[in-house]
Amino acid sequence: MKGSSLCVLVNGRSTPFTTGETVADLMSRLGLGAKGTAVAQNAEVLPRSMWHSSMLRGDDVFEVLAPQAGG
Amino acid sequence: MKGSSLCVLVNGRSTPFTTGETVADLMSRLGLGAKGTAVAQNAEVLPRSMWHSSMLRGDDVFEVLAPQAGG
Amino acid sequence: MKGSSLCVLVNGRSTPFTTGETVADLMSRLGLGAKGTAVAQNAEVLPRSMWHSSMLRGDDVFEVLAPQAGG
Amino acid sequence: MKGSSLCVLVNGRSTPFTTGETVADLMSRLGLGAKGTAVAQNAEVLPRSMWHSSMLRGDDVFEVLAPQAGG
Amino acid sequence: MGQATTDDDFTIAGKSFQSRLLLGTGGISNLDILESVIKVAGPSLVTVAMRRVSPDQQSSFFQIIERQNVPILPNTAGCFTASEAVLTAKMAREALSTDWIKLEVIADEQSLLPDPFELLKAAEELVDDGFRVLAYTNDDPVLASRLEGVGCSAVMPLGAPIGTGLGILNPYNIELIVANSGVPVILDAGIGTPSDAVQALELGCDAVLVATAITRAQNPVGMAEAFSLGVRSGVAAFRAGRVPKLNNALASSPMEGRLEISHSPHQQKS
Amino acid sequence: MGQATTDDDFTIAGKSFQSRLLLGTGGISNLDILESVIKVAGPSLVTVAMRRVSPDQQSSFFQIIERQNVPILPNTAGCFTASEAVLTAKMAREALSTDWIKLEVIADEQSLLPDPFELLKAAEELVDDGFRVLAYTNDDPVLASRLEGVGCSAVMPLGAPIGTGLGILNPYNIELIVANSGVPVILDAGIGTPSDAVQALELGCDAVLVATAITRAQNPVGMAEAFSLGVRSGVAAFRAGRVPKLNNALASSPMEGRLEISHSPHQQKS
Amino acid sequence: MGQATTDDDFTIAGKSFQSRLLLGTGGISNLDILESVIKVAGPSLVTVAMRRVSPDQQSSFFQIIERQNVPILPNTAGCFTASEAVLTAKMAREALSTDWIKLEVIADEQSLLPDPFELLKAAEELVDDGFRVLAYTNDDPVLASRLEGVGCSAVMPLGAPIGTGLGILNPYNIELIVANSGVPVILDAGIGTPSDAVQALELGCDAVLVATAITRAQNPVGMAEAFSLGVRSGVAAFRAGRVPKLNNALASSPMEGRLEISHSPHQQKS
Amino acid sequence: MGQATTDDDFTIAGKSFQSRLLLGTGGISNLDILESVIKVAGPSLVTVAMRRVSPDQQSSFFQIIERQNVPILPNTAGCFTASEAVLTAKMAREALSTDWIKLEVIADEQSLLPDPFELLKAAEELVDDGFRVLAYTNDDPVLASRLEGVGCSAVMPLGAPIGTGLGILNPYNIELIVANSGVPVILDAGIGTPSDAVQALELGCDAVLVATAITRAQNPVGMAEAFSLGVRSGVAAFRAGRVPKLNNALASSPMEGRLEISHSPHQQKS
Repeated sequence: MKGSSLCVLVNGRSTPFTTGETVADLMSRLGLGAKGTAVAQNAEVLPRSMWHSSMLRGDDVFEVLAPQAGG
Repeated sequence: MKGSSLCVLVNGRSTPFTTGETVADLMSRLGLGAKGTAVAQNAEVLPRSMWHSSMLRGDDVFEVLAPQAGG
Repeated sequence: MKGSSLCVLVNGRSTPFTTGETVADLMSRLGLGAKGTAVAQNAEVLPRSMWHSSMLRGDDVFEVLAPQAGG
Repeated sequence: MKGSSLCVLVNGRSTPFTTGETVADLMSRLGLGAKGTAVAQNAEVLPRSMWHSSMLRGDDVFEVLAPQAGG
Repeated sequence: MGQATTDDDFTIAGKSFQSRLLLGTGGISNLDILESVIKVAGPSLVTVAMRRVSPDQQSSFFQIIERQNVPILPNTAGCFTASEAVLTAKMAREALSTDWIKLEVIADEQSLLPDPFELLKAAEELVDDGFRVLAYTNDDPVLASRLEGVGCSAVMPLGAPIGTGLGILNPYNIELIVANSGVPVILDAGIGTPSDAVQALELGCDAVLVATAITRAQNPVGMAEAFSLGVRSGVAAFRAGRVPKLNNALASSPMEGRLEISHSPHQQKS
Repeated sequence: MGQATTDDDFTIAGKSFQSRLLLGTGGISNLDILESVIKVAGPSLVTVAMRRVSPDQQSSFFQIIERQNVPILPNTAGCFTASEAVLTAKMAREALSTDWIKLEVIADEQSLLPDPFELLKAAEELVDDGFRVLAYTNDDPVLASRLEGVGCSAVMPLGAPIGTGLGILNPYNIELIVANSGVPVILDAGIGTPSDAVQALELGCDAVLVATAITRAQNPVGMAEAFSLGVRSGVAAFRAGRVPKLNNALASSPMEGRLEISHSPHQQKS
Repeated sequence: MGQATTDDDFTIAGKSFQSRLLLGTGGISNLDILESVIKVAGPSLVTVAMRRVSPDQQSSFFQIIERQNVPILPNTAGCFTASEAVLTAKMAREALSTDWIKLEVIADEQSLLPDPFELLKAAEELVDDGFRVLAYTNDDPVLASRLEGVGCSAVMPLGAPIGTGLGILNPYNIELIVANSGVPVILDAGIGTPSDAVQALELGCDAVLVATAITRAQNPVGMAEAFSLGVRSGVAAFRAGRVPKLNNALASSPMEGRLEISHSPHQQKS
Repeated sequence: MGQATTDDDFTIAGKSFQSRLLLGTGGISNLDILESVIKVAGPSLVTVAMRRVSPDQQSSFFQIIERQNVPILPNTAGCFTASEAVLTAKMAREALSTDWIKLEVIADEQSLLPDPFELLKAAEELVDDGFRVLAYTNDDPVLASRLEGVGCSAVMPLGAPIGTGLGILNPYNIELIVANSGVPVILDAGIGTPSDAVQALELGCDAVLVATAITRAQNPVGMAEAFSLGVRSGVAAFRAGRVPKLNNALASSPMEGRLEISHSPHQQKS
């Protein structure tokens, strides 16, 4: 597999990524990750402290949530 | 006053009458007076038995009522 | 009639009085008449300003009312 | 073990029985078993058709139920 | 209850009636349906309004009503004053040969609520003139008592304003009226559905008057049957004496003698 | 409504019933009265509880029930766990030769409220074992839907806790259950008086189960008749389609054609 | 609403008031508590009854009331006829130097319900004599309208009979009274707990009169505070405009943007 | 009451709160208004939903919430399964550094009613994982008890479905939940107007959660104030102990000492 062909799913949308990219890179690239944001990678919470050390893998599924008015 | 100029009010409508006409004549002429009908002459009930003997007078006010669906 | 035989009714109780006694005298004698008290003589209000000039008459009926907890 | 020392529990009451006694014998002896009666042996329904062939065993627990006013 | 009765009958002004349903005829879309409704409802009385006649319309409605052999109860619907109501009542007496009148004197065309003052005045005059007055009233126990005091033969408190179908807005007042009344209490106006009528009778009312809830139902004849059954249910329920309301649950099956599950040692061994 | 019906009949698990009344037999003071109650009530089903027998008591109740020729619906009243309820159901099947069961699994002896968890578990097991399960449930629309989902033949939501006679505490939920149900909805528990039963059917329930309100009434036989009439009223009302509730009054007598009082000049001269 | 207001104030007979709470002083067990109750409640008006004095009792109650600096509203409680009420009102005016009167004419000692006929008659006489009449009335919109018609400065419909604490038995009628009234509407009688008072104001009443619910509460001073807060809540709620009642649920959290759980292929491999 | 408290405070999971109002933030039309609403309402907790972010929207809402210095209570609104709810809760913990969660697991998008089965499962998992679970539940006392049993820190029964504003449909059940609960009871959902909130507290609930009734009111800020006053009123009322409801009237003015009208002989002579 070449890096250019790899994608991850972020909040239901497919996004290509480059091999070696971390979750922190991804968040930064997408303009996400402000305070109050949480990330789940493949249905497991990924603490912000691990964003820098977590490499993206093809077909990874990310949910990026933040508080909104509700309830 | 000539008889031809005289009118009575029947259920709010002005109706001319001829001198000497009775309430019975009036009812008959107007096609009213079926069973179940009551007549008030000047706000007093006029029993059916007196229709024949009651002469119309100018400006008499008649109410002619009968039962209708209601209540 | 002697004065000693005369009575008035005060709040339903018969009270003897002396001829020449005024309503003011009566109130004073009975220990009534504090502020907030009203007097009716024979079912008519007697203003406090008239207590001094109103003579008692035999069989006068007085109601003496004041505010109480209520309502 | 002697037969005389053996007991079963019927509707919560301990009842001695003789070796070789069947459920049908037990019901008959206790005056139970009228139409509309069901038996559970050790928490399993025992159909009436098997009462004759089912031997009592020590410590068997029987529930004998019938319809009553209720519900 | 408003008055002592024997069996299923109840009595107004000395006349005995079997059905606890009085039928108002207003609001029906067609006279054939009305005929079927009356047959199915089997009311004790059928109310009619008195209105000005014109030659064409005068006969059919009255003929239908007459051939049902149900006593007719004329009303004074639409009257705003005692004098209008009294004259209407007298004309109804002349027209229908009955001295029974459902007295209705309303305060305004919007609320259609009774005017207590004109109502009481009219009631007094009509009683004095020999009428049997069944007075349509609000749910005020004091007014009901005054109406009885001037000689009304029955009081007809409303459950809710005419035609609303809101049911009995204030059951407390209806109960109070029933408790204090020496004449029959007939719940009138506001009934929307048979359960309202059943409730009225359970509260001790002697009868109910239903118009709109039947005549404007999707299926008036079917609804007439529902009310006919309902009033029989309600009066039977009142007589049979309901259970008290309890705040805590009470088992209807015995809690004793329930089975206990004890798994046998034989099974446990296996 | 829970299911399509023809005429007055309704259907549970493919079996057609005419009366919308199911009768619970608990709470009756004496068996002779019970016999009369059943005759007068004419229920579609009669529920019984399963209890430990002793030699003396075992026969009379069952004989009375049997000779009424009314289908018997055993219940699992008093069971606190799925396993107790399942065993009770199986013993009832053996005793009464019926695979119909009114499933009742309660959470505690004070409230007698259903335990949603044990109830659903028991329902699932019994359906798998071939039972026709009529599940006594609270008024939660979600639980009713789950019970239908596991194959119950009917859901029996409560109006109020057993034996309270408080009526239908939450009509909103009952309407929601009816709207979403593909199986018959039978209102069970809480009914205190016939108007409650009529209301249940007007809300679209297919039937009602009544025990305490009849058996503990001052006159149980009279009350049985009241309920029998009431359920007929309620189902007829539901079919006939009630009038809408309106916020404003609507005259039932025409406002046109009312008389007008005009005193004549002749009178005024005098 | 009964009348146009600015800010939190409302106006009776041209006089502006801030608190929506009127306090009745009856039922209190001891006068020290009453003093604290008045301080905490902060009412716009305090009602007093007029009763026969004897030498010992005459002073303390009045002194306490006077030193609160709250306007006193005498009532005619316990009067059964117009003439009793009129004389009582005149004596109150003499005693307290106020032409304001809460007019109460009751029909009987059991129900304590207003007598519409004597009430209206007394109202008319007192208005003619220069009084500011605040009329205690039942919940009949027609009577309320007549009282306004003869010049009453406010109408005071009951929620339920005096002292029952049953709340507002017929909110429909109270709404109708409010909708039609050109003078302030003050809910009087029947209030049992602060939520009843809040409801009255939400229905559009201008104020509430509370006596028993405070004076006979377990802790009258604490309850006075609860009502004081409650009326502020109610008037704020009325002004802020409540949400409509909906029959169907409406999400308060957005249904869009919810997470979706998709387990990754990596996990599935393991 | 759900739990012992001192003064006005109440305690959830060992943390003390002063205001009995919890605020839901959904339904607000604009964030400036939200800020004012929070200031005026003074809630103990403010709920937020967790939703997928996009670059543009992510900051403003959270910033506003954060600068209010009110503890945030994230919810799992919109989750249909335990696993969705558990993951949402964990992400909320990560995002907001709180282990408090308002657990919401609904059965379907129409009714928004809780799913008892998934709810209990999620509650158990989250409690095991160290969360403080405040569980949104229906009004079934049994389910409330089970939720407490698995370690929930509070139960949040609904008054009526979310967003309906129908108030407390079944006060009986709420009272039963309160009577049996060892953890705080917070009425959630269905509240339409402050009198509903006052009633909840009078029934013994420890607090209420309000969203729609404030955020969608005609004037949200004004309504926030109304609720803020209302909850203070309600808790004070509960503590002060309301008067009992009586079926018969009870005079609040003394019936003794009333005046008697006796016309004097002097007048009669004239």
